[in-house]
Amino acid sequence: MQNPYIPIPVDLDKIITEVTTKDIKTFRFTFVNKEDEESFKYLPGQFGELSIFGKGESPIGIASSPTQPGYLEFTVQKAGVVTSELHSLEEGARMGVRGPLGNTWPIEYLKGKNIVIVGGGFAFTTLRSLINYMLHDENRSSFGKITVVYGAREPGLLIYKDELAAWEKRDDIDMNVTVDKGDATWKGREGFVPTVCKEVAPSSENAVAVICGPPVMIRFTLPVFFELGFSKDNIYTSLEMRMKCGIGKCGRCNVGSKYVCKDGPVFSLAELDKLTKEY
Amino acid sequence: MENIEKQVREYAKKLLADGTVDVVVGYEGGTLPFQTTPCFITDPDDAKRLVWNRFCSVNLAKYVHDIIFGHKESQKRAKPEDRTKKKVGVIARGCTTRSLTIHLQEKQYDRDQVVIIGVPCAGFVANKKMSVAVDGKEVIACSVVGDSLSVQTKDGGKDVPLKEVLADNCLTCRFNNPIISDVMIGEAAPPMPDVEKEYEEVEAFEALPVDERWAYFTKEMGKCMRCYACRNTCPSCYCKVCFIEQNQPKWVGVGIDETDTQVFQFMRMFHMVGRCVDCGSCLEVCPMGVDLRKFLKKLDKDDFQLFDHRAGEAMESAPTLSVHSEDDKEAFIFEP
Amino acid sequence: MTEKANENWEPKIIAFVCNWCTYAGADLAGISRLQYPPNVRLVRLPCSGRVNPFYIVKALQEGMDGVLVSGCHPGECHYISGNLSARRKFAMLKNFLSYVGMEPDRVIFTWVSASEGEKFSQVMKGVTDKVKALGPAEKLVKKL
Amino acid sequence: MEKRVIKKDALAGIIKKMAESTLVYAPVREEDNLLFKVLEKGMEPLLDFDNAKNAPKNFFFPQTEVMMRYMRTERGKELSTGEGEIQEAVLFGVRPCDARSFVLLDNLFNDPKYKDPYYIKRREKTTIVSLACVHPPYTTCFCTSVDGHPLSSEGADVCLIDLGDTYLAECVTPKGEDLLKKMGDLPKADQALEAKKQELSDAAEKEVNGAVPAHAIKAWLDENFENPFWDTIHKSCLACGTCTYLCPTCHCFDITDEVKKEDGRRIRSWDSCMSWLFTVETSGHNPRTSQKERWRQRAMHKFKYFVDNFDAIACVGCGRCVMYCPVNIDIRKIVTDISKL
Repeated sequence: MQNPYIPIPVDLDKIITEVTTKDIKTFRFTFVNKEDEESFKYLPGQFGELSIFGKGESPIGIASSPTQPGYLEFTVQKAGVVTSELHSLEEGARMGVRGPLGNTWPIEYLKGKNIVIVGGGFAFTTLRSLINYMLHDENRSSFGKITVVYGAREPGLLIYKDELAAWEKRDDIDMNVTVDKGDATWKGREGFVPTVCKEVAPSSENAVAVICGPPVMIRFTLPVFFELGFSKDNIYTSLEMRMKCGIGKCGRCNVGSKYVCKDGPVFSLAELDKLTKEY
Repeated sequence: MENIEKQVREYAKKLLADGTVDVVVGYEGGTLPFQTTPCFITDPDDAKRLVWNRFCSVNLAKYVHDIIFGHKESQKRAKPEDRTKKKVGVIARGCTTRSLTIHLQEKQYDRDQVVIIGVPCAGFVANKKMSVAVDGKEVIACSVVGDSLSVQTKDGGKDVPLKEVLADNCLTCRFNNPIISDVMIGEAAPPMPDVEKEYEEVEAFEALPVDERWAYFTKEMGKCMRCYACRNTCPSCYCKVCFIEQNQPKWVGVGIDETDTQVFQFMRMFHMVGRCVDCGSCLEVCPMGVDLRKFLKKLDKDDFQLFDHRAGEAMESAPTLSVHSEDDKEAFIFEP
Repeated sequence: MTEKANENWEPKIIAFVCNWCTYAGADLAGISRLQYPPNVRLVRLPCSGRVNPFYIVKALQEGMDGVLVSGCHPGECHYISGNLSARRKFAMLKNFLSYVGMEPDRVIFTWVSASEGEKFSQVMKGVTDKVKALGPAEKLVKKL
Repeated sequence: MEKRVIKKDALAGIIKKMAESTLVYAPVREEDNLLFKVLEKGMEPLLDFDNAKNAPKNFFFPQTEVMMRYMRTERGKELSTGEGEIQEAVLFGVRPCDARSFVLLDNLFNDPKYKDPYYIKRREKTTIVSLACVHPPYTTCFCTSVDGHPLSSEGADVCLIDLGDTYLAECVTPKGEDLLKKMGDLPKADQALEAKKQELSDAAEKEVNGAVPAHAIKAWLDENFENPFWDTIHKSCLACGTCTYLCPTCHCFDITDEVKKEDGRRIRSWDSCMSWLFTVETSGHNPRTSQKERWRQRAMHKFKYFVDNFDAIACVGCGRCVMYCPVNIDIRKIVTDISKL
């Protein structure tokens, strides 16, 4: 019997500092055993439990895309015991990861549709995975128009800057990067995410919106999308809860009868409406 | 006692009706024959639910603190000028008033936020002792008749002298009448029988060889299942985040490792220096029957013998560890 | 127990010392080239009043064979009365620890001033001897 | 399945003999507590008892359990061992309500997608001998209200029924049959005993005191996540873990790491939804802000969420939470009150 609690050994291959405050970094892991790499089959939207022996585990969304084989990336903010320890590690350190856990962005459902991606701040990680997945040569033709609205408080807090720049250059994705307040070097858009969404006004025709960000952003963005004609079935988001086991046993991350770790974290608004408001 | 119950109800009703307090914390009958359960009366007409009898065990001061702090928390987002204070009425025996005194000394809330309905106390029936008296059988019915407790089990009835089933802390209680109160219901209760024997148990334990003491401590703490009922019912344990729950740094493991439990219990008890009023709540709520009093009483004894202080004995008597004196005894200091 | 049988066993002792008196006293002992056993590891804190009783209990749980707390003599505290409140705490703690069955000499309190280099080395000797006589700590020690 | 007869005075001997070669977990008296414990040499198994204070779930799902151990290596900390070897064992003296709890817990720990190896391995290696309640032990028993029965053999491998001077031993599973064979050459039960059992069964069912409308409240729970009723039950709650730790079906746990020098271990320990820490996130946000939400979670989990997920109520009616709640919060009363809304 396979033990779902035992982490897969990985090596910390590369650390990328994402923001000027230095408390968000992207960690790239490579698998110690080749067979683990093959069996770790995931899709955008899923998460893994990063495991540091002696400190514990922390559930983090997978930021890399399955179209980027050979490694896994997680973008992590320094916050608690495990993430602080992770931030103090150096390249080459060995640790563990459990996963892939949870459900995925509804890839099959998204196929053939126009996609609107809305991200705020540091919650852009699994959205980045999704974008890279859709932009991959083999997949791009399966999806229609891709519109991205991504915002952060200030330019220094935008993550994946190199990738954002590369996507800007492409003509098969409509990028709208915004900051609440720019600085001397910022030449891009200024304004809050909901406002920018209103300006960009993506058509709801055959479209699905995928939204991930801080609760305030989501609260103000949703009305914009309703106005644009998006139905609750066509808006997806991802929930966060305190988790331990990641496989629906330890009993703490339930919202109603659903466990966020096992039945989520991705839910459509229609599904969320059926759940209790306890998150 | 019935008379006291009647007066308590009347007074509580009056306090609620004229708006002096928002809520009265008292006891009401439970679903089990030997249990009462804390209740929170807000409607004057519900005051008739209040009871006062030998089964009122849990120290209600804990709830006074909880209610006031819960309310404070809910006011955080309100404008300063819109904030209101919660006023709580509480049925309080001697030990409850000692706990309230500690809260007041430690500036947890203002004196005008609590209306103390003082009641005389002749001790409550300890569940554990009652259970032992009937050999662990389920108690189907019980009542106090004169000086004895009449207990019914499946195997029949039994009369047990009250003295045998009253909580140990009650038998040696020095403060069975309220220390402070806004109104005193009924006549002051006579002193409890074993006041002068209050440290006998501790002295006997002190006389044991060190390894026997350790063996007893280990055995008792081995029963603990870390449910934290003792901590949660204790009026003096009101920290918002207890050391058990801190994780940066993490003081104690969460499992039932023998030493983790010992460290948890030891440190929780040590936090009771000069603050344990010997109300017996922690013993009463412990589902596993850990003998905590054996240890807590030692703190009480040392506190009295070294610093001439008894927890919550009077508003003017400052908590032991919040004050100091140049001439505190220091026989324990090592001089090479 | 296997450790106890070992004649070469040396106790591990942790000392929480105050910055202003005992730590300076240790410095003086060092400068004066006074000899004392190397079993004691010093942890410098601002004041003996800063010593949370938890540090002591936790050190015992982590397997220290002895714990020493040392600060300024009463009346000489840099913070006026830090050591006086410490004294009350420790009086209760020491009694309570031994009441639950801990060997009284596992946890030792003393005062050493900045000028008492000689006393510092004697305290170190005294504490090491006392703990050595008790043997390795077993009570309260967490085993994984 | 097989039915045999065991002489009453022989049973204790049989169990003691069994304990010499296998691990036997049975109720024993420890000072004033009656607890499930490993039967050690010289310990007398109890045959005439009400029920143990702790639930036997302990045995498959211990309060604290080592999940894995690790060591410091040059690369950092690496896994050294997984879970340890599990011994063959017999769990003796389980009441039918508690035996049923294993059937409920199997739903969760033996879920087809993620299996819990710690629980399952112990479960597979253990034979459960239950002791039917010919007389339901407590007035707080309500097994019949939650699909149980005082003489039910559900969840057991062997079910013993006290017929006066003998026990009727019913094999429920092949595992139980094997165990019974090991007990020696026991006479087969005849028809008369069968009839007597039926008689006792009917009588015992009537003896179960309370009827709790546990099934009737599901529809209300489905609709009333927000309801003033939830404000009425939690106020006296101490937020201790007594009800959840003594409950045979509560399964929530916490995973923590412990380190000492070079070695470390990852353990899982019971956790309780009654604690504020249970759901608080690193950011400080807590979806369940007060005891009200925590109590709602407990009631909902037992009578709605578990029903939604596994089509069974997560309560076996043992009455432990009723008897041992320090402030007498009574789940029977809560359920009854809800049914009247």
